[in-house]
Amino acid sequence: DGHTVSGELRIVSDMSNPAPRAVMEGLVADFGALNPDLNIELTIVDREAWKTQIRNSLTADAPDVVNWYAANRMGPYVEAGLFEDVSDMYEDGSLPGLDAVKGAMTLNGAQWGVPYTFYQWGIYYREDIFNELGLEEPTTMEQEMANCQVILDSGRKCYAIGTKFLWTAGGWFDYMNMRTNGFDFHMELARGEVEWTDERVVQTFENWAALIEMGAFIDDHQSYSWQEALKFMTDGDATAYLIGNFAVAPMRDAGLDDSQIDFYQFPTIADVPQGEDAPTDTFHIPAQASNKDNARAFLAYVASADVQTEINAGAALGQLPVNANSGVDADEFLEQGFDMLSNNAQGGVAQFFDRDFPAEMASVGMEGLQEFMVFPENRDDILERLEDARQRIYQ
Amino acid sequence: MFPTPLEKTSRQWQIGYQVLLPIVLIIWLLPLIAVAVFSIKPDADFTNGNYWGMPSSFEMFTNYGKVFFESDMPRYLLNSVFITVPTVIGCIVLSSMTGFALGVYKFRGNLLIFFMFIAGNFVPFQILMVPVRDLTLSMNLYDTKTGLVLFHIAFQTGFCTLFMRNFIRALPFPLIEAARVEGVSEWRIFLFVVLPLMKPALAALSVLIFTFIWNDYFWAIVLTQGPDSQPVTAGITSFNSQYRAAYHLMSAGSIVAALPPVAMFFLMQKHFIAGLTLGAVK
Amino acid sequence: MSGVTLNKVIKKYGDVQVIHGIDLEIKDGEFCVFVGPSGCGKSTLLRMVAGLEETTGGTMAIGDRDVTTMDPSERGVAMVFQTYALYPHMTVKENMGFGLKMNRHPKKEIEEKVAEATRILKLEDYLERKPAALSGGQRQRVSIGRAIVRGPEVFLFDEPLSNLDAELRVEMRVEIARLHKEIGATMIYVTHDQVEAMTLADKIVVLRMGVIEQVGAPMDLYRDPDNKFVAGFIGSPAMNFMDGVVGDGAVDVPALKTSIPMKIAAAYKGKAVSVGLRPEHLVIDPAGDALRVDLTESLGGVSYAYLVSDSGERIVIEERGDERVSEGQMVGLSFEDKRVYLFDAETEARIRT
Amino acid sequence: MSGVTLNKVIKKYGDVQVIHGIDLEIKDGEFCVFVGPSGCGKSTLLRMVAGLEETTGGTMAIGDRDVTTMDPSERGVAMVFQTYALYPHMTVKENMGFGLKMNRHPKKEIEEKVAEATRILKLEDYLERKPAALSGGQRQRVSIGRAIVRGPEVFLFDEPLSNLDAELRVEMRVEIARLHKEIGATMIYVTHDQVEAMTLADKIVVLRMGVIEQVGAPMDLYRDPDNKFVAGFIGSPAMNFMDGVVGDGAVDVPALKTSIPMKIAAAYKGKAVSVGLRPEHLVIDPAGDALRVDLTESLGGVSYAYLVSDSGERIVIEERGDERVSEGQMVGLSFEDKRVYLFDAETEARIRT
Amino acid sequence: MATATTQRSWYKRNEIAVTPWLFLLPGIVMFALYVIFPIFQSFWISFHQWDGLGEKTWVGLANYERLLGGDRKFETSFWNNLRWLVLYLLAIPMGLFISLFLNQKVFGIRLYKSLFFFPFVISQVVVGLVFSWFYLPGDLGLLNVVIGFFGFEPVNILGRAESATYGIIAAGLWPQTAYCMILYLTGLNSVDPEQVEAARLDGAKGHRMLWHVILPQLKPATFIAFVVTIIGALRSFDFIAVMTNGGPFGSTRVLSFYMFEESLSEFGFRMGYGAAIAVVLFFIMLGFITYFLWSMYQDEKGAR
Ligand SMILES: Nc1ncnc2c1ncn2[C@@H]1O[C@H](COP(=O)(O)OP(=O)(O)OP(=O)(O)O)[C@@H](O)[C@H]1O
Ligand SMILES: Nc1ncnc2c1ncn2[C@@H]1O[C@H](COP(=O)(O)OP(=O)(O)OP(=O)(O)O)[C@@H](O)[C@H]1O
Ligand SMILES: [Mg+2]
Ligand SMILES: [Mg+2]
Repeated sequence: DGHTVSGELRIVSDMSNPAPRAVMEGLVADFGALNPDLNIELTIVDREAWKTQIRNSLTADAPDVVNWYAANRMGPYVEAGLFEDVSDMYEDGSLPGLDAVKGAMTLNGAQWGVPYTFYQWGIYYREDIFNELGLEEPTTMEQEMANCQVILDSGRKCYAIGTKFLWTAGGWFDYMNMRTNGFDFHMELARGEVEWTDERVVQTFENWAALIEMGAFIDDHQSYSWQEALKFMTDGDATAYLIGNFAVAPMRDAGLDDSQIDFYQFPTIADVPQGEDAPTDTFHIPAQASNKDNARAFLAYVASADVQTEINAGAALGQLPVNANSGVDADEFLEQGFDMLSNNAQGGVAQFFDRDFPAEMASVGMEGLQEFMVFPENRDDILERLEDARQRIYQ
Repeated sequence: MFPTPLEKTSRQWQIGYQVLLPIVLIIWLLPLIAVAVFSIKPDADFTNGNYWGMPSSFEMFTNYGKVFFESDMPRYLLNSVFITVPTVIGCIVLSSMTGFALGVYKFRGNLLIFFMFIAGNFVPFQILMVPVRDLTLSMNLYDTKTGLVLFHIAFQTGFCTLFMRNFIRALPFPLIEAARVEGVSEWRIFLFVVLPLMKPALAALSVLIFTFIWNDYFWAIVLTQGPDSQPVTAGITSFNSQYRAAYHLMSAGSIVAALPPVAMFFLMQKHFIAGLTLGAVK
Repeated sequence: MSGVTLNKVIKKYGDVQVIHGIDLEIKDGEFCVFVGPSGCGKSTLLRMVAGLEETTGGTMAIGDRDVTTMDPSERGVAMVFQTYALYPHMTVKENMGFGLKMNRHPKKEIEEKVAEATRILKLEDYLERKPAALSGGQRQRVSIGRAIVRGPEVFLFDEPLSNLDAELRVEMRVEIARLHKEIGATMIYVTHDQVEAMTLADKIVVLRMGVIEQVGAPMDLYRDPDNKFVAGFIGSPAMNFMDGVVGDGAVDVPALKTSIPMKIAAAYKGKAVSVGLRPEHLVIDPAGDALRVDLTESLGGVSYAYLVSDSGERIVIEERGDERVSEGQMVGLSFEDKRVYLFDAETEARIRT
Repeated sequence: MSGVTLNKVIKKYGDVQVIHGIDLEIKDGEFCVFVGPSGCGKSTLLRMVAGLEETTGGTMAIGDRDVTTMDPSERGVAMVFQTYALYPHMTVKENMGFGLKMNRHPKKEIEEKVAEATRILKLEDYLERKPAALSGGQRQRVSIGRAIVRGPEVFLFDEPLSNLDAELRVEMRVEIARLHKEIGATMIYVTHDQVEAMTLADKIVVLRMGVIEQVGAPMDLYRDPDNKFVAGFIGSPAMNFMDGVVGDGAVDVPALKTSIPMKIAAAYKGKAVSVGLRPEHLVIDPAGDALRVDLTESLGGVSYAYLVSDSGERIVIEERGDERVSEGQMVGLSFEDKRVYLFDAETEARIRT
Repeated sequence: MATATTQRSWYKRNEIAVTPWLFLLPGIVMFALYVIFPIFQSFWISFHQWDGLGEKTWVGLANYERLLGGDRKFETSFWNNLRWLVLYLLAIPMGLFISLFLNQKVFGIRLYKSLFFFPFVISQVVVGLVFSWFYLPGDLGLLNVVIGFFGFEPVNILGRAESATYGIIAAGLWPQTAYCMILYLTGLNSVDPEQVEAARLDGAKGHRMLWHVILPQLKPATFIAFVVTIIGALRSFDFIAVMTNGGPFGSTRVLSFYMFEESLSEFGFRMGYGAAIAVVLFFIMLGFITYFLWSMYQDEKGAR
């Protein structure tokens, strides 16, 4: 873009899984090629570890660009004044095509970063096994459960999941709750406006318990990370996986081709406006960064339509671009996802359990959810605990 | 000697013992052996469910090559070296001085200061975590190897002082008196009489501290982040999330991370064990 | 010029007083030996002279200099320790030269002095060895060499031979005597070995519980002890003591069923005394029957007989020659009257006649 | 009934043989002492009797029982160690009763036996103390008590007194002698202390390099040694040896500038011999001039003079009485001819005349 | 000559009194800065509410009230800590047992001893990883393969709340046992051989010899083993972080881990509350520290 920048640029990225890592490294290489005088230092840290490290990183010897997540999850750092206000970029037109996602980046009336990708959640399944058993993609929970029974009878499990790091259980809860009580109710719960012991929440858990009790989920999921649990799907021991689109790349890596995997939207339960999870990942400039101009240039570059198209392509991140002017790659999952989010999420788009709920609530909550998935009979006890936490945290 | 020396026992037990020994060893090291075998297996063995059988092919070079050339492990290893070596030197210097002061001189408060070092060494270090992290931040040393080194030196000084002081105590005191009668100044007594005699203690302590610091994980994640300054113990966790479920690579990585202290142990075994038993405590 | 003078010297550890005001004059070139039972304060006194222990009270001079508060290194003393205290990481040569080197003497001077000491002690062959490669006697010799090199006015020895075995001890004892003759410096020597004290000393200082009991030349102490303690302490086997009562111009000794004619001041008449007789001055009188032979021990040329009186008092005698008593036999004793020592039973002081 | 009989006993450590076929008969109730230079195999032999070392060859009997391959605890022996080997965590009482307790004797019996041993050794006041709170002599007494309690047929002692200081050593020596008299058991005792060997033993066994040099009663060894080694080993100070040549009915001793008339088998004529004379049998002849007095040491009742001959041979003499030679003086020696021992210079065997 | 004393410099005159303090200075400064002060700072922080960034808010004892007034995570952690303390002590008899087994002089025994000691040298992180693979559920984990060989059903040690903590403790026992083993091996080396012989003459054999004669002599080794094991048990952070991250359902938390979680983890940064946990842990440890110092003091009194 016409003018280049020079000097230093230090980036800390959490894109540590193999595919994202390659994308990030490519991104830096390309940006560096455009700005030959710029000295870019890229550090990639473990994605899980980054969640605990970002706070330190922002306060001590802050880099110029960091990765994080949209929505509530930005809260603590915005409140603490650790993120740079980048509203100017949205105003001065250096971020064309981002108007639609501006909302997810807004807190306290200002914008605090730029998104670079988002991705749909939904049920990824083994198309070949469905065909073998003569199953169709279900649209309602009744169908889903009927399918599941057939699968179970064939000696397989319905769903792979790995809850060792807890958050995958949050995905199931998001969907069960949004399908049972609707998007708005889910958000009320996230904002602490509803008691966890509320009848409606209990209903969500009951619906979920039905699946658990029929043995739909793989055993010992509390011992696996989501990656480790993928093995059950690739081995054919489980037929489906409620997960984000980022899982497609490792599935392909594990040797499944597109004729073996497919995707459908989470089935309906009650007649409520459906919401979808579509977490947005972002770039931010720490308030204490020393090369903010260079950082702004990088943010603008990352958000630009072409770059968005490129990095979200099926061969790269395999996710959805945030820029309205970008093209969605001709990938069956991206196309289906894009279509689902554009046309079939009447209720609204949620970020994800751990991004919509405040940090401490999310932490207590996900631990409860994990326990529930193993011991559904502990439901009341768990809910009481969550309610206690809610009362303390939101006060 | 107890139990009864083998040569004085029955023939059957002698043979039985010789047979039993390797068997027990293998059982004892089973988890490690498994990991070693993992680390030379090909990827395919894991996808095919051949977890515990013989490796279908030996992929030592591929696996370890990946660790060394396609990951941050070499950087982490190097960090560990740059953290461990200065710490060992610092600890030795500080504690041979404190140990000398506490071991040789009688003065009011001697025992009190000595006990302070010991007590400090035994506190659950979690209680130090937040203040030390703040201190490090405020000195602009957060996420630097220096910050980690300084803390390690300070904390290990407690243990090292205990060790050195007890060692110096056991030296024959007339040596120091002889030097005093000869008109040698206290500094020179330290440098020329005591320090040379402490060589075994220095060696033992170096090896011991090397292992402790190399294996430290807690402080590494409290005071550092990222491959710029984190040591290999922390590095291995991020290496593992990079290769999640790729057991052959994780195993190779773990073995690489564990190797230096193990090598140290085998080379300096005598000193290491002397250190453990002399200094008595971690 | 470099005698040692102690003047009312006192030492306290906290509240415990271990040296109770000692006055002592050691002449230049004298060989002075401190003896006394364990814990009597020999080492403490020596270490105070060395400056390794502070002096609580009194003063101390070496030659003309008051050294009471001086540092050890300034006193012009050298000390030889019981455990040798050689620096194990240095060679014999380095050990001997260390003090001079630390005090920045020129290399040449060090070399010369070490060579001189080496010659005196015949250590030429061991100069490059470490102490670990030396025998006990050689080590002790090196530690003496280290003292010599400093050319001190006063040598201090704290039981230097007690870590050696019997044979070596004899050898080193002779060596130290020779050394003293050769360099003629003042020497203070602590021991609890009878033989060392008797053979080495010009002057023996007998200490008990931080107090001097007697000072004198070895044979003077042997022949003319001031009190029962010294009499019993010097001489081996120890002097026999028997209860006695002063009678008319004689002392009755019930144990011997005899009475020893003696001129004693009238004031003592009727008083209880302790009668001392050395084993080597007693001769068996086969005709007597006062004592029963309880046990005999023959060492070849000499044998000891342990006798018991009717009243249960035990007496040791030394026998030479080929005729010896046998156990169970009843015997009497004969001795020259001039060999008898008398001590006040209460104060233990010698009653000179 | 409980003598000890060794029959061609051999001990090898790997390829190194340290005991070379020993035959020995120790009678019931006898006190037998093993002496010999360090490393000669005394301890090894004793420990073989105890069963603590295996016997490589030969057999060993206690009383009538062949014990060669028996366990230590079955042999009916008890051992007293140099380092006492008391169990530091048990009281004196527990230490003494431990062996019986291990062999499941009834409590009452243990109590009685401990009480008996306590009485014999006068340990009543220390029964509840731990070893750390005892003096060296008391510890040794406890360890003897522990042996007594077991009522063994044979007591074994391995240098039991060498960790004690001189005074205590004498005291404990007498104690052991008394004990032997009182309980009358067979005892085997290892020492390298002359005095202990001479005074305690009924029978002394002199060992050298794993071989018996001579066996006999103490005074027999002193008076009638079989060879130069035994002659030099028994007696203190050691026998003087001078070179001599057998002449006509006499032996020429150049060092003494004299010739000793003697009846010797003709076969020896012209042969080199070693002439032995004990220090206590030599008397100064002030008229002579064969020897120079190099050094004298006076210990009170006795003094030693170290003489040197023209040819450099050194001779020690013992002087009694009040007249003593002084250093530097030239003297001669006189002695009774019957006090002279002759040894073959080559084989070192005694030449009896 | 008499004036010589007064001419000496102040330092020279007071050399022996001053030198120790000069030697101690750097060590004490470092130690005070990084260890002693922080302990008090933690006490201070525990009376506040603080997110580690902004201002601290004084809340008095509120953190402690919440902690001790029914915080279920705290209760779990506390009981787990007790489990660690008690079960970790098993390392001592196990170490003793192995050391007795290895205390022989046969060919290659030195190598055997060092191989047995191996686990202690390896970082706890690696040991944790190795064991979490060892425990993998289904037929993935070696443990299940082995017990399957004996006909048992596969178990999921780390996945069950009832067994996870024990699984981690077992992993921890592995290196700790090795440690105790070495301590006992050196202890056995210094057992007075004459005492053993005396006992043999006294007819003590086997376990009776062990109990009555050997063990009492191993008391110093046992004491050290006890101290290091207790400290190890209370510091058990690495294993938990690596093996279960506190799960499943928070059942493997211990105080040190909980403290870290509250203070510095992803959803944490409640420094005050974390500090309060650390203070409680400190007080538990204080008991042991006091005991240790006390027994050291007893030793010191006897020494010079
Ligand atoms: N540092 C000290 N503190 C307190 N008392 C001490 C100290 N050093 C020595 N003593 C006491 O002073 C007394 C004299 O001790 P010293 O060592 O001089 O005796 P000694 O005559 O050398 O005995 P030994 O022959 O056993 O060496 C003893 O009673 C001893 O207990
Ligand atoms: N375990 C062993 N292995 C090899 N050689 C040994 C062993 N024990 C003893 N010896 C050798 O056996 C010989 C006799 O040893 P022993 O201990 O019986 O001597 P000793 O007469 O008791 O000597 P000391 O008077 O020094 O105690 C010595 O040469 C010694 O080196
Ligand atoms: Mg002394
Ligand atoms: Mg021996």
